[in-house]
Amino acid sequence: MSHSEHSIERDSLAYAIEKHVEVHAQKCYQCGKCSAGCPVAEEMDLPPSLVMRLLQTEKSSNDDKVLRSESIWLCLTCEMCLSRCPMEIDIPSMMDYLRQRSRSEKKVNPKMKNIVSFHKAFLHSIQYTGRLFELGLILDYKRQSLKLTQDMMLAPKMISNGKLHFIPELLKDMPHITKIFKKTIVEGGSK
Amino acid sequence: MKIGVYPGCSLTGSARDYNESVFALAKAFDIELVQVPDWNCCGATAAHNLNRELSLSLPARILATAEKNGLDEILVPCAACYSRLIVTQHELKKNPELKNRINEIIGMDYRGTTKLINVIEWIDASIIPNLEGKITKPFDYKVACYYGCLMVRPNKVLNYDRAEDPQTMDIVMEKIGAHALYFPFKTECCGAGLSVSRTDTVSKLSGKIIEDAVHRGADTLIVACPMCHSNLDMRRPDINKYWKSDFKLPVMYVTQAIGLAIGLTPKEVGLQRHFVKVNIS
Amino acid sequence: MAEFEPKVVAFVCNWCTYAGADLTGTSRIKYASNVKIIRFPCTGRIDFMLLLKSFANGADGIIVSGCHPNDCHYTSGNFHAKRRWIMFKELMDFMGIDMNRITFSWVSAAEGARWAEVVNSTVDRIRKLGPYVSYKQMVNTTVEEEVINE
Amino acid sequence: MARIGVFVCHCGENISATVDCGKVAETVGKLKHVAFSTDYKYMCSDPGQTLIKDAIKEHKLTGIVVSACSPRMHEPTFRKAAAEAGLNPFLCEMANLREHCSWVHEKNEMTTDKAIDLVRILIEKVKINSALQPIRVPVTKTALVVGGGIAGIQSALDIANTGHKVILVERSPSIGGHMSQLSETFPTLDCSQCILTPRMVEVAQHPNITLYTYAEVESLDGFIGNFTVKIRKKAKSIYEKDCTGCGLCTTKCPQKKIPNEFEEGLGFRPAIYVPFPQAVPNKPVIDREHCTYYLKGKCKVCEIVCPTKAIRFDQPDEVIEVKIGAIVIATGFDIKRSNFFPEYGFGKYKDVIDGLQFERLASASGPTSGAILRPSDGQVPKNIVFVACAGSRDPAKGIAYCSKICCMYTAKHAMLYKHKVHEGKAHVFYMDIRSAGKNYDEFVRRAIEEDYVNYIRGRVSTIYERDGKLIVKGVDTLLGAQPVEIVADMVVLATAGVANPGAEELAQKLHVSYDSHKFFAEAHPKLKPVETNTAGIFLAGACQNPKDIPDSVSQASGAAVKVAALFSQSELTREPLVAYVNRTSPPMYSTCVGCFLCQSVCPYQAIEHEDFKTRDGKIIKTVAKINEGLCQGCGTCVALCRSKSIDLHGYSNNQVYTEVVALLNDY
Amino acid sequence: MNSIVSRAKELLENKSVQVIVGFEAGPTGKARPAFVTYPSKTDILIFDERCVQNLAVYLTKKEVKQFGKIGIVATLPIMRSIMMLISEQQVFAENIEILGVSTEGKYLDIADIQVMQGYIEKCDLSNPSNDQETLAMLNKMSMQEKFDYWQNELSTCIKCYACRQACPMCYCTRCAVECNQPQWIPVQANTHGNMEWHILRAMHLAGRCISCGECGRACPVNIPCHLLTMQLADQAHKYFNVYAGTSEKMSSVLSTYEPNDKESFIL
Repeated sequence: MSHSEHSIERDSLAYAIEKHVEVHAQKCYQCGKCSAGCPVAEEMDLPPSLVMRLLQTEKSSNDDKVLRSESIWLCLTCEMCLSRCPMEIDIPSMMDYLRQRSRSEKKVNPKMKNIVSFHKAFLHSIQYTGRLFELGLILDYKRQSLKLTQDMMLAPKMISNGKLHFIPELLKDMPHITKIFKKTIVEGGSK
Repeated sequence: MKIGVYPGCSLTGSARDYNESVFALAKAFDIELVQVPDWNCCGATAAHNLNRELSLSLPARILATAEKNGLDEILVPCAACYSRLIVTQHELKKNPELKNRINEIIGMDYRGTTKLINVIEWIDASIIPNLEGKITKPFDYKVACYYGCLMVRPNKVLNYDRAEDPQTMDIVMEKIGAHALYFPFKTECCGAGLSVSRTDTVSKLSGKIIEDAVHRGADTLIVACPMCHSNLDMRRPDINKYWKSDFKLPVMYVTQAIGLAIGLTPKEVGLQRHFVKVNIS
Repeated sequence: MAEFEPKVVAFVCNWCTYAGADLTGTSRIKYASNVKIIRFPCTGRIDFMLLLKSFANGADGIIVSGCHPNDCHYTSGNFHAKRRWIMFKELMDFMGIDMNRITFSWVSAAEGARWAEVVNSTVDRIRKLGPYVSYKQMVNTTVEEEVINE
Repeated sequence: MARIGVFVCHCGENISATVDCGKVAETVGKLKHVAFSTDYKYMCSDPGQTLIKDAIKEHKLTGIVVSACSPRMHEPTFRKAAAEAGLNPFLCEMANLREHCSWVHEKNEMTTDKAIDLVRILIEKVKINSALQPIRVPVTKTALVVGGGIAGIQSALDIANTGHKVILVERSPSIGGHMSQLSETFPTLDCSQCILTPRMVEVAQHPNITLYTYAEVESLDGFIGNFTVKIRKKAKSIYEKDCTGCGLCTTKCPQKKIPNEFEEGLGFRPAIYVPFPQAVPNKPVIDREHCTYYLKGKCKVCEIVCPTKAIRFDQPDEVIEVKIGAIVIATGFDIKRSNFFPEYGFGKYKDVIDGLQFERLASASGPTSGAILRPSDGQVPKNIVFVACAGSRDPAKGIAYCSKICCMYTAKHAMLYKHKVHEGKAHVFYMDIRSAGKNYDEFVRRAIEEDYVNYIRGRVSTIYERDGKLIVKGVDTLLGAQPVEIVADMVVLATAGVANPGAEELAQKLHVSYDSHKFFAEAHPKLKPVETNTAGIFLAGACQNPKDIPDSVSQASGAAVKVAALFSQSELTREPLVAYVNRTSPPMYSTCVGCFLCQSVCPYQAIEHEDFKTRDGKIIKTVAKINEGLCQGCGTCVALCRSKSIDLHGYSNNQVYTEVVALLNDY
Repeated sequence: MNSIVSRAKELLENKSVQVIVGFEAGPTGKARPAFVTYPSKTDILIFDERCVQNLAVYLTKKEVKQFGKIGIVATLPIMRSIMMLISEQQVFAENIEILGVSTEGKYLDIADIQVMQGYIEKCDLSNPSNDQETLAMLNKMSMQEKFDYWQNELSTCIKCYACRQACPMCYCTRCAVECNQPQWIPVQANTHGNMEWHILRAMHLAGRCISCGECGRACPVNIPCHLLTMQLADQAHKYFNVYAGTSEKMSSVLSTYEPNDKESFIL
């Protein structure tokens, strides 16, 4: 049970984060160690400590800023922030949640669509073959992201080095995987 | 000696070299690796980015299958898969209700009894103690051991080596005759999660790692993760383009280095599959 | 019939309220003589059963008083007492026992005038409420039951 | 059979003006068990007291109720009178007819009736009072001061100057503590040793102070005024009376490469050594862990060169036992050291140092004679980074508190650096600047405005080494969390101030409480900051929490006054109004069931576990037990105890219950 | 269900515990407590909706403790009772193995006390919903109505102390009612004395009651005495934001305090 139940804005993003992934935004005292160590902080529109600060305000305009940010998609989940955070705030788990929220509220930053496309293509691949079919993934991603020429240089060499299959390996019990996807993604409604 | 193994998707595709070296090493040390039957993908970054339950269900199916087939211990050479599997074990142990929910999704009885070991743990336990007399060509090179993110973080869950300046891989390399360099980029991220979708970012991050290793005079980078390997090796043209340089530093799997040291041929450990030529034999 | 004179017991701590009541005296501030004080070392020592026993023995009202929070001579006795009273009050409310008949207060050693106020307002209130008939009836029926049983 | 006497006082007219004292005396005189009842003008006067004493003797009274003023006023008077007449003083109770009755009510029948009730309540109570013996304690007027840093020195001198004996015990070979290591002190930048050394010498020469250096407290027994302490005087391997402190041995010792503790590892010392030139006493000790003779069985160079033959290789440790009356704990603090910060490479990179190491570098008497030089290559650092809050305010590293002194000493360090390396650049990574204190904030502003120290608000994520430089990866949170990378020559970490190693063990030996960080705990955070929860033991300085010099000295003087006040009397008397846990016959031993919720309400840690065991040592039952020396008698445990196994002398369950019944029922 | 049996068997077989406290089907079709000491007998263990008793009461009983280490089938209220007993030093975590059962009646793999704590924290710890309704109804009554209600209910109490015997938190070897100096509670069963007893009991459980309702079920004359302790459990949460039995380290509501505890009735 959260100790802040009494005073936190119920419809704030910070409240939702606390409820779903048990990350307490007010714990952050803005030392910035996460931003200092984050490998992609320079590329982010909102470095992690700034995301924390925006959440602390519990203002819907700031929550919106976070959900529409590029940062949440640039986060690599490398866990450097968590491993060095003096308050042990689980920023990576929070980022997972923010990404899911950003998608369900249709607030994904347009510039980040291809990152989402890649993740979706990845899951597609597993959904239909049970394992990652790398060639299929690349083709599917290109179709979704319209980045038709990217990695064209890579594929031939991968094939010649024996690193790319042409035919996906199928699981014997594919219905099982289908069922798992049905129960999580389809019924969970976050597709 | 018999032990379970979960190769994961990469090892059957873009990281076949890693797979070959793991199996070659196992064979050389009389270890039978038994694959988890009909294993599926662990879901990797994509799953936990998009759907939490899916990100736990996929690994849970693998683990439940292992349990059903009596595999008490499984080696997971891919650091990314290892991380997903062990995080799943941790989450489900912590929360029995979630465990019930996941069991319902996968329709199996996952109990969480399988012991997961990463490749370094495996080498430590099964290879190093039997190394005596086996080394025919000491690996006399200056190496920069690159652990990446997933071998050491989250430290509290993995409980393996220390989060800052880990040492286990360095010690293994020293055992086969290498000189492990001081290397501060050991646990910096290579950018794996954005490998395909943000090539520029990856080139920048991976480039930093290579640049520092080169600067410190390394003959090769040593890795234990196919994600790291593909970024540092396959993405080399992008990296060189981004950095306006021509880094030729090879990137080897720890298993390949040990393989060479005990006299396996470069081909037996899959070195010919690398993008960046390995001038080490 | 004479006017109803409430019987009120006061349970007070030695260091604050007892001393505060002494100051009321030294300051010659007058208050109703219905209240009689029983001295305790600390409000933490006051057993909730004593409040029940007061009603059972015919009290119409009760005052419980001690040091203000953070001023306890023993650092924390009044904090423990506060929690005990919160729970006790909720239980009494739930069982229909009249909590308007109990005054809980903090009166410091410097608050002589305040003690007189606390006493007077309590006595006035109890006077308006009248004798605690329903509780007394319960106790009396009990006595009767016993007489019959014997 | 109780025989109670009641004495109603008129207090001149203070009571009798509104209360009919005669009627009160007469009415209660008729009550059961009241053997004697009277009223009198002034009970507290000599004749009044004589009246009481005579009545006690004449009527063989078993208890008395003096009905007069507030017990807070005259209870001691009448209890003393009772005692003089041979009646246990705790069989005397007072009814407060003045403050609680005559002064606050009008003259009428109700007021007199109330007076009668007030007396009746106490008659009923006193009937069941028990005869209690006051707890009397003589006071040994010698104080023990543990720790010879600035706080211990100040306390010892202050106590000694009031004319009382002091034993000062210091663990290391010299007094002086951390203050003797410091270069200059904020906010005045005066030389630390210059102001400290005279005090150290004064301690050594004071006739009332016995100084034991290289000594530790072994154990403590007893209670306030009556402690017995065992002190282990570690073998110095020197016969001090013969040693002249010439120092010849220290120059000839072949062991020269032992890291010097005083120099924080930045210099070396021999195995026979004086920690620093101004040490008190200025006589060497042999460090047996490093001495060649103790390690290999031969050498004895020091013995050969000693002109007075003062070396004693076979000297044993000596344990002495001393009786003392009060203790001042002044064991000081420590700072976090190597391996605490793997991400900062601390302990691995030679040029990442801590604050005390920087003090030694900046000190004129230090290893570099006051020049700021890199430990790795002796070069002058051109670019230096100071990291504040290195470990402080960092719950992940187990330290949630602010170390209080770092903001100030970091500003001082940056200033000292700029004063010595004019062309150098100094950066400070900080989270907040906490500079509350006289002339403190002005000092920090000076560093920024006049010495151009670059303050950056943000923490450092990591430090790594490349080409002999230290790459500091930090952030500027005031620029929207922009990453900042500084290529530095040297990094100084203001590591967290922590409790001294061994503080916990010492606290346990002395039976005082300590907090979760092993700092000693004060009895009350505001009103008893110098006292511990154990009577007779006081705190001074940074053993309580990190403190700067002015705070340490103030508290040390405060503690000294507490000791002096205690020593101003020859005997302490304590009222025996303490709690107790009942005991019954085996196999029950007590009705206490051992839930120990009482332990959690007790503010004085007075509740202990008592195990009842079988002959072969198996525990049958564990129950609560009250330590009478610590219990202050608040009775919170009594009211909490569900099985009614705890009771309180003077306010027992039976007594208070009886009072309620007496008050509400007619007579 | 099978998991309870297999886990129980496993624990007894590898001698991790000496006795399993669980449920078995009784001859009349009701569930009753079972004390299984042989692996072969674990088949009698059941768990279904009939199994509502708070088995934790046996953990402090000499007769059960003498077996050695105990495995116990634990639903949420039982887990919370265990937490309370550990925090009050009546049971030691190392002497106990938990065979968890979720609120849906499913087996829960509880590896240790920390896991149990994690589970408890995630559960709804408020009073059972039917009791909540009754409480709400009573709370709506006027003071006199409440007084009459309880006077009426308590007049039937025969002071058999079944409520006390059934409660895992009432483990005192001597109860306050047995104390006669002073005689806090009259010996006889009469309305006023009965009321004093039930107030005493409720206050002694204030902040310690884990809302299992066992006292009410145990009462032979059907006094809803569990409502008294449940009301206080509710209030303890309202005022102090704590539920009893959520941590092995917690001290009960009445033995701790926060300087900023809020109330509105103290002048």
